[in-house]
Amino acid sequence: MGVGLVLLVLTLIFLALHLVPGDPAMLLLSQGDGGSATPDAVARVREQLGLDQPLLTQYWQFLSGALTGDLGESFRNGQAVSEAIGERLPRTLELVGLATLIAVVVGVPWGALAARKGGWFDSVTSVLTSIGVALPVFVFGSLLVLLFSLELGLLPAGGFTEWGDDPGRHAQLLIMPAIALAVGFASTIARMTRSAVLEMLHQDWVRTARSLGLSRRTVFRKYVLRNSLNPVVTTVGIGVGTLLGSTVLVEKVFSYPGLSSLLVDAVTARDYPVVQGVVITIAVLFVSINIIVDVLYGVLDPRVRR
Amino acid sequence: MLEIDDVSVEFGGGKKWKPVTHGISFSVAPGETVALVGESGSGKSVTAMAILDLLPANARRTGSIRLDGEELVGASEKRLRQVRGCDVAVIFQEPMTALNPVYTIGHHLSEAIRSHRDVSKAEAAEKAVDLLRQVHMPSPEEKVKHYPHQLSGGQRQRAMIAMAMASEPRLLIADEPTTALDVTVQAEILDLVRELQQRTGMGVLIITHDMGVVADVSDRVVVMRDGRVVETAPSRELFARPQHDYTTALLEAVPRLGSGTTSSAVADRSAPPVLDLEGVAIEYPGSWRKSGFRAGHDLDISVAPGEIVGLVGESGSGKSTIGRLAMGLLPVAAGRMEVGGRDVSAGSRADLVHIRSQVSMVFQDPASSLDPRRTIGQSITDPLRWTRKLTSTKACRARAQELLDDVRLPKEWVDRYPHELSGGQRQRVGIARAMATNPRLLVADEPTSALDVSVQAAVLDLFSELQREHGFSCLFITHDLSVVEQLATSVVVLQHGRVVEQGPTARVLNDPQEDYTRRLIAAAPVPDPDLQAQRRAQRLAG
Amino acid sequence: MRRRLAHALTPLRLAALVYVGLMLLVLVAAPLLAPADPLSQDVADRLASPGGAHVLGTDELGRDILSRIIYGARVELLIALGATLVSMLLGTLLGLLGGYFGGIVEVITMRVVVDVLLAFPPIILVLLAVTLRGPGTGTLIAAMGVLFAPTFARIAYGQVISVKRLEFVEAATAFGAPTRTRLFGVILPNISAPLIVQVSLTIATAILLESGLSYLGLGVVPPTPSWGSMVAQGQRYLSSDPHVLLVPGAFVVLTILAFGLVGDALRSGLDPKSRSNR
Amino acid sequence: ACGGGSGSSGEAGTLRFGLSAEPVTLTTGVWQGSATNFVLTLIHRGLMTLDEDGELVPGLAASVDTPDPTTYVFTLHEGLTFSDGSPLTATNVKNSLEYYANPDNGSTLIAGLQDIASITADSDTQVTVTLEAPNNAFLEFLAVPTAAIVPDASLNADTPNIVGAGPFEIEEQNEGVGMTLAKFDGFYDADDVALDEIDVAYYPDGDARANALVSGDVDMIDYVTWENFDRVGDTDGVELAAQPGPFQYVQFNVTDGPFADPLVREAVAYAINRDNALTAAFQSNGQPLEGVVTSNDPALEGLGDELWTYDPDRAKELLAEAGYPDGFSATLLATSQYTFLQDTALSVQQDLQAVGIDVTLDAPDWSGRLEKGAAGDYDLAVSGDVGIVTNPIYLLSFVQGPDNFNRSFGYANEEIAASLTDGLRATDDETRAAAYEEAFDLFATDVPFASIDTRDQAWAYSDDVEGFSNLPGFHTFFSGYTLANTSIER
Ligand SMILES: Nc1ncnc2c1ncn2[C@@H]1O[C@H](COP(=O)(O)OP(=O)(O)OP(=O)(O)O)[C@@H](O)[C@H]1O
Ligand SMILES: Nc1ncnc2c1ncn2[C@@H]1O[C@H](COP(=O)(O)OP(=O)(O)OP(=O)(O)O)[C@@H](O)[C@H]1O
Ligand SMILES: [Mg+2]
Ligand SMILES: [Mg+2]
Repeated sequence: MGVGLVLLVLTLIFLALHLVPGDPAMLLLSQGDGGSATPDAVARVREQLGLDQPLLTQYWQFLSGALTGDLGESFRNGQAVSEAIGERLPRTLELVGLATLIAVVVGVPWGALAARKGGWFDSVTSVLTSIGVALPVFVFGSLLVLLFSLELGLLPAGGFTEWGDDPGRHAQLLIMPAIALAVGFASTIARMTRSAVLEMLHQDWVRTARSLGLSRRTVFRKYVLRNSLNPVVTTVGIGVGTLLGSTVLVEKVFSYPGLSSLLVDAVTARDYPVVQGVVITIAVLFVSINIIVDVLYGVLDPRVRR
Repeated sequence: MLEIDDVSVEFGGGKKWKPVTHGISFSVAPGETVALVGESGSGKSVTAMAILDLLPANARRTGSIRLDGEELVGASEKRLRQVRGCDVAVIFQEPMTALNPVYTIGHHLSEAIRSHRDVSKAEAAEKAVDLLRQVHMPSPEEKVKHYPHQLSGGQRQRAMIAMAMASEPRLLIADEPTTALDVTVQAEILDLVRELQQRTGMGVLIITHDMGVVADVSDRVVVMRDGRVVETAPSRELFARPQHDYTTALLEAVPRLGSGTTSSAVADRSAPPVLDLEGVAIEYPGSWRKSGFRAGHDLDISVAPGEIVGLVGESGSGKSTIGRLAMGLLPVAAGRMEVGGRDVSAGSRADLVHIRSQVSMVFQDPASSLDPRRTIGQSITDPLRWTRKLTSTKACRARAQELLDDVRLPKEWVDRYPHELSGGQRQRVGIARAMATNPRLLVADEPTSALDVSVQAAVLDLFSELQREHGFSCLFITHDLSVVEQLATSVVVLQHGRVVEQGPTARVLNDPQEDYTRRLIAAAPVPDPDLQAQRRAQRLAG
Repeated sequence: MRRRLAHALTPLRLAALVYVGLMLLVLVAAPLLAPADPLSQDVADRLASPGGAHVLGTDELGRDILSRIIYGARVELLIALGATLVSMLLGTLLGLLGGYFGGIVEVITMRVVVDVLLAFPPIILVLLAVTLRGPGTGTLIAAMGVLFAPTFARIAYGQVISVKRLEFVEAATAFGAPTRTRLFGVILPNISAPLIVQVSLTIATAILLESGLSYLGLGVVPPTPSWGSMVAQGQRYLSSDPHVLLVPGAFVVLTILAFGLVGDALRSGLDPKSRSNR
Repeated sequence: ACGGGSGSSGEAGTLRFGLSAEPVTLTTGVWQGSATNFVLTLIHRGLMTLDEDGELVPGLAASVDTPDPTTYVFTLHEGLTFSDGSPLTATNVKNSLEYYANPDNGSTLIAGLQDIASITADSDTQVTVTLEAPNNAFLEFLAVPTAAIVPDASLNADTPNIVGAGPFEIEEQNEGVGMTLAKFDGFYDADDVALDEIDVAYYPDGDARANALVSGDVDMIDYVTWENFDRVGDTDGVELAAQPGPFQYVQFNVTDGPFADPLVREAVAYAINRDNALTAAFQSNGQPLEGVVTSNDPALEGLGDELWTYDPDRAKELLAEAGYPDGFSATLLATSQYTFLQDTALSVQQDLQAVGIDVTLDAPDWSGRLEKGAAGDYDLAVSGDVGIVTNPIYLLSFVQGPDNFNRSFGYANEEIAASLTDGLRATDDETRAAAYEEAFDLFATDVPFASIDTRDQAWAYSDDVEGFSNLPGFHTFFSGYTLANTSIER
C-alpha cells in the first residue's frame, strides 16, 4: 500500500519535473549576476547530467535507482541525494517537532479555554488567532530577529550549528524559527480546538461527570476536551506533514539549512535528483503521519474501531 | 433531609424565560423513598436535575432547595461539587448519551469511585467489578473493559446505577432507573437499593412510570402534571384512595398482568410470514485484538402478517440485536432470514432496499437515534421524504403535526429540537417516525419504556388502531409483561441470545413451561403496595 | 433556523458580516471607489507615509496603496474564496466518500488521491499548474483548490468515521435514506463545525500562499495588485517604511478575522444546542 | 565542526563570513556565479591577480614581460605548490591555459584566450605565450578567478576544482551550512596573509545576511541588498563598501516585429527614465547609465557614456518615424525571483506605456526566465549583466556569437563586432579610442540593448576587519582577492 503510494508519487514527480520548463544545465552555468554560458557549454553539461537521454531511459534509471535506495546525485554539488537528505532531515524534524510541540502545548489549551470561558477572552482569542494565521511567517520571523537579536541581543540572528559542536548555540538557533513556525500553527490548532470543544460542551455525559462531583478541570479535560480531539488530531497531523515541506520561508529568514529550503532551492535550480529525493522523503513521512493519525482516531474514539 | 420548596425551572435565555415547572414542593426524609410520578413531560426530570443544578445551560431554577437544611440554590459551584456524587448521586434517564463513548465502563466506575475518595487505581478497578456484580451485570470482569456502545440498553443502565451507588450517597436521585431492565433484573436492583437504604439510611427520590415499581419501593408518592404537583401522599394511601382526578386516571390506566385484556390483532398464518428467522446466528464483529461476540444463536422466530410478537427476556439477551437484524442493520452470521417472503440472508444491496421498504423501527434509545440537528418535525417525516412518499415541505410539515398529535405531543412543537424535549417526549417522536411510513413490519424496541401509563395507554391504543387499520405486523420488544399480554398475539422469551420458549401469549403467560419464564412472570411487580410487599417477601425467601 | 441565526449574531459578528459585505462591494465596485490608478507610478513620491495626498501612503514605486488595496481586494477575494470553495467542495466530498464507504473507496479517495496530493510539495504543484495553464487568477484558484482539498478531506474523513457509527445515522439507514441523503443530509451537517473552521483557515492560507507564490513569481502577474504580493513586497521595507507592509497586512488580518467570525456565527447558527454568545 | 559562526565573537585570526549563496560544485574554467567566484578567489590563483585598487598585478607570476604585443613571458615564483602538496610548474600553467583556451571545455575565457597561438614551458618557472594578434585584454582575462592554474588532474569537468595555489584551502565543507577555509602556507605570498581561517556561513536571504552582520554573528558579508544599505551603513562599528557593479538593460527580440527595427529600439532607449528605475529598484544606489560601461578606462574617457538620454518626445518621434505613431503592444520578460529586476521592469513598463508601447509583464521564476530568454520567447526583456573583464571587449558577446538568454535574441552586428575587435587589437590608446568610438556610434543607433543603470554592489564588514577592499566596476565580484591581505583585530 504505502510502497505503491510512494511509487505513484515518484512517477508523478518525475513527470511533473520534466513538464515544468527550465533547464538545469543552463541554470548551473548562470547565476543571477549574469555571465552567460555558451550553448556548447550548456550541451556539455546536459550530457554530463544525463539529460540528453530519452525520457523513458531517464525514468527507468531514476526508478530502478530509487528502488534500490540510490536517489542519485545532486546536479549542483554532486553530493549523494540520500546524504544531503540524511543531513537535512534531522534538522527539519527537530525544527518541526519543536514547533509542533509549542503549537500543541499552546494551541490546545488556548482554544479550549476560549470555548469554555467565552466572553471577552473568546473575542480576544478570535482576534489573536486571526493575526496568528494571517501573519506571514517571514514577517513574524523578521520581527523576532529585530527584537531578540538586533535590539536585545539575546539570540543569534540565524544560522545553524550542529548539536555535537555546540549544544547551547544549537538550541539558541532553534528557538526563534520554531516559535515563528508555531505561531500560525498554534492559532490553527486553537481555532479547531475551540470549535470542537463548543460542540462537546453540551453533551449529556458532561452532565454525568458533573453529577459525580468531579472538579471542573477534570470534567473539562476528560469529558469535553478528550472528546473534542478528533479534528484537532487531524489538524495537527496535516500541519506537521505540511510543515515538513513548507518551512522554507522560516528557513530563509533564519538561514536554517533544512529540508524545505533544499527542496525549494532544488526546484529553482531544477536539480531533479534532489527534488525527487526530497519529495519521496516527504511522501514517506506524510504517509507515516497519516497512518499514525488514523490509528489515533481509533484510540480517541473506540466506536471507530472495527 | 431534602426539602424542595416552591421550585420552578425556566428555559430560555436573554430576557425571555419560559417556566416549565411551577412551584414544586416536596421533601425526602432519610431512609425514605419518594416516588415522583406523572405525565411524560410534566417536569420530573428537570426538577430532579434542578436539585444539583445539573440543568442545561439555557435553564435556570428559582425557589429553595435545602439539603439537611443547607440551601443549594445559589450555593457556590465548589460547594455543589462537594455535594454532588458524595452526598447526592444521580442516575440519569437515558444511559446511552449519559455515558462518555470514549471511556470504558470500568473507567466510568473508577472515576465515580475516586471522585471523592482517596482510592488507588487498582482498588478502584476491583471495586468497579464488584459494583457491576452487585447490579447483576453478566461477566463483570469482561464488561468493565467494554465501551458504552458495546452494551445493551439495560447493561448501560446498570452501569449507570453502579456509578451512582459507588459513593454510597445519602440521597439517591434515580430518573427512571429501570426502564431498560427486564423484570427479574429490575427486582434485583430494587432489592439492592432497598438493602443499601436500610444499611445506610439513604434517602431515595425515584422517578418512574412503572406503578408496580412505585408500589414496590416507595414510601411516599408525588404526582406531577403539567409542571405542577397535583398530589402527594403515602403510597398505600395513594393506591387505595387517590385524591386527584389525574391520579385516579393514572392508576386506572395501569395495565395489569392477568387482567384478561388480550390482543385484538389477528395473525394471518396462511400467508407467508413477514419475518422469518431460521437457525439464525448474529455476531458483533470483534476488533483486531478481540474476537467477535455472538449475540444470538440458532434463532427460530417467525412473524406472520398481522401478528404482534412480543419479544421479552433478560436484559442483554439479544432483543435489540434481533431487532437490528430484522432491520438489516446487522448481517446474518448463519442461518436464513426472510423478509416478506424474500430471502435476505445474503444482505445484498437489493435485499437491504427490500427490507427497508417493508420494515420500520422504534429505537430503544430515543436520544441517540434522533439527529440532533434536525427538528423533530423533520425527523418524523424524513423517512417519507427519503422514500419519496412525500416530497413537499409543506405536506411533510402537516403530516408531522398530525403524527405529533397522534402521539400526544403538541403540534406546535414541530420546530423543536430533540434536546428540548423530555425523555418520554423524545420516545414518542421515535414512535411517530416509525409509524409514519406505514411499514409491513414494525420493530418496536421498548417503545413505551419512558412513557407514563396514561400516555402509554394512549399510544398503545393508537398502535392497536393503526394495526387494525393497516394490518402491519410487529415485533414488540419490551420488558413489561402486562403490555405483552395486552398487545401481543404470541411471545418469544429470550435468554442469553437463545429462544427459551415461544408460543401464543395466553399460553406462555398463563402456563409457562420453562423455569426462566416462570421466574420472569413472578418478578413482574404489581401496582399494589401490599401485594407487592408479600411477593417481595416470597421472592426473597424462595 | 432564522431564530437561531438571529441568536448567533453578536455585535462583533455583525460587524464582521458588515465588513465582509463591504469587501464584496469593493469586489464589484473597485474602479468607482479607488482614488487613483493602482498601476500608475510616481517614483519621486515613493514610500510616502500615510496621510497627505495618499491616504494610506505609497509603495516602492510610488503607487497609491489605498487604490492597490481596493483593486487588490478583488484579486485576493477571488482567489481566496475561489480556492477555498473549490477545495471545500472537492475535499469534503472525498472525505465523506472515503470515510463513509471504507474499503476500496477509502483506498482510492484517502490514500491514492489525498495522500498523494498531500505528499506533493505545494510549490511543485503550483509550478506545474502555472506551466500548463499560464499564470493568473484562474490557475491559482484551480491549483490552490486542489492543494487545500486534502485538508478538508482528512478532516471530513476523521469526523465521518466516528459519526457514521452513531445511532441516528444508523436510524437514517434503517429508514431508507438514500446514500446521498445519509452523506449530505445527515452526516455532513453533523460534521460541519470543523469544516467551517477550516474554511476560514483556508482563506487565510490561500492569502498567505498567494503572497508566497507572488514572491516566487508563480502568483498574480505584476503589476496587478494583490494583497499577498503587496505583503511580500512590503517585507523588504519592514524596518525602513513599515507601512508598505502593515497596510496590506492589516487588511489581510481583518479579512481573515471577519471570515472567522462569520464562520463562528454560521457554526453556532447551525448548532441547535449552542447559545447566543458562542 | 561547521561553517556557522561559533560564538557571538569569533577567535582572533578567524574571519566569520556570511555568504549570499552556497557555491555549487567547482568546475574548472566554468563561470558559476558570484558565490562560486568568491571561493575561487580564495583558494585559487592565476598568473595575474588584482590589487586592492583593482589594478592588474602579477599573481603566481612573479613578473610578466611583454617583449612585443603578441608575446608574453611569465616568470613564476620559486617553489610554488598546490594545496595538495604537489609542485606547481610551468607545465601546469601551459596545461591549464590550453584547457581554458579550448572552446570544447566551456571555459568563459574563450574571448580572451582564443588568440593564443602557442604556449611553451621554457623552464620549470618560465612560460611563454604567443598570441596570433595583439590583445590588450589578455592579461586581464588571466586575472579572472576561473583562469586559475590548477593541477592537471583538475583539468576535466568531473573533478571538483578544489585544489589550487591560492591563499586559503578548503578545510571542511558542510553542505547547506557553510565551509571552513584555512590559510594555505604554500601560497606564494603566505607571509602577508593575516587570516588563519575563514569561517563561511551561508545566508541566502538578504535581510538575514544583514542581520547576521549587524547582530555580530559574522564579521563580514557579501552582497548587501539595497534596502539594507542604510540600515547596515548606519550601524555603529559596521562599514559598508559599495562600488558600481553590474548594469541593467533592456534586451530585444529582433527576429521580427517592431523591435527588428533599430528605430524602435532606439525609441526604447530614449523612453527609459533611468533615475526612476534606479530609485525603484535600487533605492538610488547606483548610477543611471545612458551608454555603455567603460569602467573609467582613462583611454576611453568620455566615450560611450552618453549614447541616449531620457527623452520621451524623441522616443515618440522615433516610433512615429518607424511607423508606429500610435504605439503597439509587447511583452516584457522579467523575473520575479530577483526583485530588483522586477522593479526595474515595472519602471520600464511605465515608461514605455508613456510613449505608447503597451507592455505586458511576464515574470516567471529565474529558471523560466532563462529558458524563455534563450528561446527568444519575449519581445522585450530586462536583464542585468557584468563583463567578465572591464575591458570593453566584454560587449562583443552582445553583438556576435550564439544566442543566449542575456542578449537580444537574434541580434548580430558584424560591424560593431569588427570595431570592438579592432579596439582589442589596438596597441596604442589612440587607435583604441578611435575603434571604440566607431563601435559606440554604431551602438547608439543600432541599439543592441538599451542601457538603464549600473547598480552598486556592496560588501559590509565590521570595523575589526582591516585591509579588505571592494574592487571597482565589474571587479567587485573578485574582491575576495583582497582577503589575502585582510586582517581582523578583536
Ligand atoms: N456493538 C456491540 N459490540 C459487542 N457486543 C455488543 C454490541 N452491542 C451489544 N452487544 C452485546 O450483545 C448482547 C445483546 O445486546 P442487546 O442490545 O441485543 O440486548 P437487549 O436484549 O436489547 O438488552 P436490553 O433489554 O438491556 O436492551 C449484550 O450482551 C451486549 O453486551
Ligand atoms: N432544553 C430544553 N429547552 C426547552 N424545553 C425543555 C428543555 N428540556 C426540557 N424541556 C421541557 O421541559 C418539560 C419538562 O421536561 P422533563 O424532562 O422534566 O419531563 P419529564 O417529566 O422528565 O418527562 P419524561 O417522563 O418524558 O421524561 C418538557 O415539556 C420539555 O419539553
Ligand atoms: Mg424525564
Ligand atoms: Mg435492548
